[in-house]
Amino acid sequence: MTASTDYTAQEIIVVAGAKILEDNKVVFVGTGLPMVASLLAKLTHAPGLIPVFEAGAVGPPLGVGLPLSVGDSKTFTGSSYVKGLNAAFEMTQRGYADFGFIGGAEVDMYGNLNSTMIGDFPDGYQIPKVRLPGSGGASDMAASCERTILIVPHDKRKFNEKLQYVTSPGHLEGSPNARFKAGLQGKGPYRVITTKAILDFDEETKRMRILRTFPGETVESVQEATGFELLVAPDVSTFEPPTMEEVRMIREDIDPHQAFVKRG
Amino acid sequence: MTASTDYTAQEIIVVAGAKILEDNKVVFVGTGLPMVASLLAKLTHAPGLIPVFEAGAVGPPLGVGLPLSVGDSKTFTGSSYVKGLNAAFEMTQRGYADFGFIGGAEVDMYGNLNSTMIGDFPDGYQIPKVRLPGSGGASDMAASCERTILIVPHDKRKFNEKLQYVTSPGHLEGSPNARFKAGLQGKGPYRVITTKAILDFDEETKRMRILRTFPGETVESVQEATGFELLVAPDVSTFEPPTMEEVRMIREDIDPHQAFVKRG
Amino acid sequence: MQKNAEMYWTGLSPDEARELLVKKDKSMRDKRMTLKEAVDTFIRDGDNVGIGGFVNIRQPIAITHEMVRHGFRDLTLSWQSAGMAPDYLAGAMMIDDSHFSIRRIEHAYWAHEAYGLSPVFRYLAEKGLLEIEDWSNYNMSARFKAGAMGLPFIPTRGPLGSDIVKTSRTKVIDCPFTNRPIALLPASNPDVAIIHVQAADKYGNCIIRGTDCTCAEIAMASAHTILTCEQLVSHELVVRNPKDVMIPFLAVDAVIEVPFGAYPGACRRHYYFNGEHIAEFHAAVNSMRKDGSPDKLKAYYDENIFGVESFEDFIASFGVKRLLADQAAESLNCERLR
Amino acid sequence: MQKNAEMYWTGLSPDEARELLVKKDKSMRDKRMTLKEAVDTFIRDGDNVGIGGFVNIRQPIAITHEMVRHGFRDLTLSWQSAGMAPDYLAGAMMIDDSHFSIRRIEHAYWAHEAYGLSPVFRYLAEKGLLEIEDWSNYNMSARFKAGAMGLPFIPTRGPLGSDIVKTSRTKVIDCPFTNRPIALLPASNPDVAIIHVQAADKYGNCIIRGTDCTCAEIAMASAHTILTCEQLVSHELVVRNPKDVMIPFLAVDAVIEVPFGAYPGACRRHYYFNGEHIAEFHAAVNSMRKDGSPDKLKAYYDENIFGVESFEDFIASFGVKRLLADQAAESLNCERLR
Repeated sequence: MTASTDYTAQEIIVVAGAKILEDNKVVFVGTGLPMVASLLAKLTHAPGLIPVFEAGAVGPPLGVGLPLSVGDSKTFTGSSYVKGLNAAFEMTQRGYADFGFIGGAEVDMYGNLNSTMIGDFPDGYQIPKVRLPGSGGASDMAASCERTILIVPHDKRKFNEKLQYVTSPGHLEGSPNARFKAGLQGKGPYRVITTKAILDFDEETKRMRILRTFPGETVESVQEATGFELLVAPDVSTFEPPTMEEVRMIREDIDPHQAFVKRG
Repeated sequence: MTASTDYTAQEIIVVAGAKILEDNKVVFVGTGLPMVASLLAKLTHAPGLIPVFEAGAVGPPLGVGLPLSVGDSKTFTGSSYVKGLNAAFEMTQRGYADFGFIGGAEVDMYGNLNSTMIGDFPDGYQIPKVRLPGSGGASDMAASCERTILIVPHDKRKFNEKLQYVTSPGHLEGSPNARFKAGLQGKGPYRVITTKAILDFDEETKRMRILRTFPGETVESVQEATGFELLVAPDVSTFEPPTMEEVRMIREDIDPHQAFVKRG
Repeated sequence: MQKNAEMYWTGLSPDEARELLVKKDKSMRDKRMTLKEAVDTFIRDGDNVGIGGFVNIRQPIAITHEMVRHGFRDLTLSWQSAGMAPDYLAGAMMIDDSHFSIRRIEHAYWAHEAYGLSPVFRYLAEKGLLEIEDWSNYNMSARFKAGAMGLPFIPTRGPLGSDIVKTSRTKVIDCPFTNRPIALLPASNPDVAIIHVQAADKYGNCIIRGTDCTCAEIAMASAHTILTCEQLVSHELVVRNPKDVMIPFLAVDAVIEVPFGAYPGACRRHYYFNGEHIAEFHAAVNSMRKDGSPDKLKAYYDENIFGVESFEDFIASFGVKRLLADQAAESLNCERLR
Repeated sequence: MQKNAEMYWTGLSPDEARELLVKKDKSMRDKRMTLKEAVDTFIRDGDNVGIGGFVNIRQPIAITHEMVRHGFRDLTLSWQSAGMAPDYLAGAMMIDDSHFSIRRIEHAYWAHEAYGLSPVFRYLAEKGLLEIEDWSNYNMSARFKAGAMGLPFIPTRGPLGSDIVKTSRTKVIDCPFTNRPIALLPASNPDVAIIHVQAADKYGNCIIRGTDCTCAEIAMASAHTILTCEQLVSHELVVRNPKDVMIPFLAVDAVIEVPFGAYPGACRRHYYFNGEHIAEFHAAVNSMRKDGSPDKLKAYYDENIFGVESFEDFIASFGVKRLLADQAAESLNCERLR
């Protein structure tokens, strides 16, 4: 497979996200890049992947193309089961979702995410500096999917020691068994995909750890762009660049109108 | 309308039950005689009656005949809405059922009902003298329908000071606001239809009260067949016997196979 | 009796139920097998078995016959309202409790509506041979729903004010929002669900006609689900309208096409009740209730369950005319072109 | 902010909601009326309005236009995820808060997925003009469900471990069955639900295509429901398969046939998104965000909402070609013979 030489940051995120997904597993798909990644996975190594969309669709083949919304008509056609939001989240709370795929504007070293507000919390909660869309289903996915995959663009202001608002719980404050004690389900954050690297979490301390760096990045450059100290996995390697075929599929087959993967 | 001269005890119960039901109201219909009474009401003075069956059917026209079960295929055809048991009871808990129609093997002066066991309670709960079918939906209807109509064959052993088991709560121990304080919804028991009379409940004391006697019965004969002291409404009158047409409808149109209204 | 009011999990605890589901293979794969294979594979002695349908509507009768042939010990049975399914299981206990035994039931109603009381229930309960936990229909439905939602409990109004509170594991709390009492019911997560439906694909996606009863909740609450269907059809046909699918393949482990699988009970679009046969079975039970002799009941089981190769033989014994008549009766309930 | 964490009912309390439903005329009667009549009759200043659909799927856009024409003060708006419906309502507040004002929102997400953030939400929130209670999608859906079930609260896992617990009326208790923490969410019982669906009969029984979103729960939780539909059809057609009915007539108060009632959002089987128009509206909002001048936004409202007789005129303004194109785009999503 020939490596692409003109892939974008979003495209490598999509490819990395797709590769983390395993065939025949259930993935609860958040809106945006996770939809593109899930479709790429389904069209490549994971044809038996079972996507679940929070508006209700379970297991659609996605043969009619990339949805523009997790409630899109395209998620419905050919699905094995569709009710509404309650049913989708009830299934997740029951344990049906092996993976949850969520994004955020800010992440801390334990994989807690903020997609609610930038500003002074709690005093400025009602008058934020920047008002973000809000949790959507992210907080529920974080609470109940078995493992979560986080997507956050790599930037010192987004990788913070302390979040301004915790929308979606990760490993909380990292203490042993913290999620279970808090009443949460599932093992919590599993991977973080950024514009620079793929990270995981140390088994013991639950702290974020560099697992693979993207082409052109080093452990140092990734740490440099991070607002807290990262751990480093023993065998950090470079994530291979997307292949030309993967990039072609994203650009031509999956997201030709650049609904989520912008080229410009 | 010519009065029938050969109606049975079950037939007068059915007619009395039908007459209590009001047009355009929602009635949550228990199995057995309530089904016959609801169908008679719908075919006579209450064409707009909206029956709800606990297995899930809401508002069936019942044009395909008398159901033999509250989950019967006949409850489904032409219904306005059908899910399952949870949905039907959730609607009831929400306040959609104006009337609930329930029976029991034993009733006390506050309209509490037993349909669970005859025997020594609590010690003999696991080895009852007579094991009855159990609550079914009666306990839920009693807890959440706005008003309940009770059907109990009149017999001293069935009208007891103290129930052996409270399956379906009525006015509890009769204290003011007792139902509300217990977390229950609705106004509780509204009418009791027996083989001898129609009874209601005193506004103040919540005690059972003779409202109308069936033909051939008197206040005395009804009290005689009751294991506790009944109150007597100020203007007790005799309930008119079923008409020949009502009896014909029950026998020929509604329950020709004597599924619930036995003749023999 | 006191025991009932204490808390313990009679099937899976919520955390166990979650753990089993997390570890489960959820792939969309061919799950067709024989009834015997399904019962052998997914039911164990001591299991809590959740029973689908409602009274004699869409009860999983064929599965109960296979369970009786197999033999199980110390089962817990859970349902809201049931008729012939527990009758068949518990009748087997009446004739030989070393081959088949039920330790406990959690239910709202065990009888037959128009077809009378259950003489099986009366026999076993009045001799104290079953541990009983009474609930209401909504209570049991909501308990399965809580299990299907991954919750440890669900709040309800019923059974407030009733003795069900005393004889069950209900906990009554003061609502932290209104300060009025509210009941909390523990979730039910059975080890295995047994469910009969009208149509399914080989993956387990299925269509239920008429009332859904509590079937989806029971299946999704349980660790495993055995599903029989009147008609096994293509995946494409089942998902033509995905909203017709009432239980997704994810919640199903075994799919078996069994025409008349709820007979002598009724199944919408397929057949109406055979009340005579229900009465015939009850007559055999009542004969034992009367004089203690299991002969007639044993004869019923030998002829209809132990003495047949499969459920198909049981159904065939009714003869074509009787089955056609029960199909015709149902077709009056839901007239449509075929 | 502290206020948020204290308990109070922002719509109806559970007991008020029950009382209103008990007193309501539940008969199956003709509920057709004009949008104007429906909005005049069922919405009042200060009401808590529950909004159906999900982001820009099946949002009740025609109803929001009519609400804007009417003018309301001090509304509370409740939804899980929404786009153009609150955008239109809140945009009216941006240009003239004496004509239209929103006091409070209870929501999980206000943005447009592929069509970006909501500049309306950013404008009002970042100026502190709205009282906000953040929840998650499941939280809001479950709160409506609790309201629809006649319960004061419902337990969930999310929002445990998040700051949603601190900024909302969630109460965390130790589960009396497992001793682990569990969240209790107060029910939401709005005063009025606004819902758009594909098909309905004149009584309000309706069929929803594609995801049900949380529409049935919102309708059944609310004291009143205004329902618009793409297609008004006979009762017989709607109940041909009663299980297709997603909201029963009992929960509906007004039925209005409004083709393109969710446009420029999407509606399964009818039309796909008009993303360009969403962007055009947002450009007008952003112009005010940038320089404070409401001129462009006012022009948008004057042209599309205040200056038209009815929603039909707004739709007609798109022209036949554009509407046919959006219908054609949707027909690719669900190919079928017409």
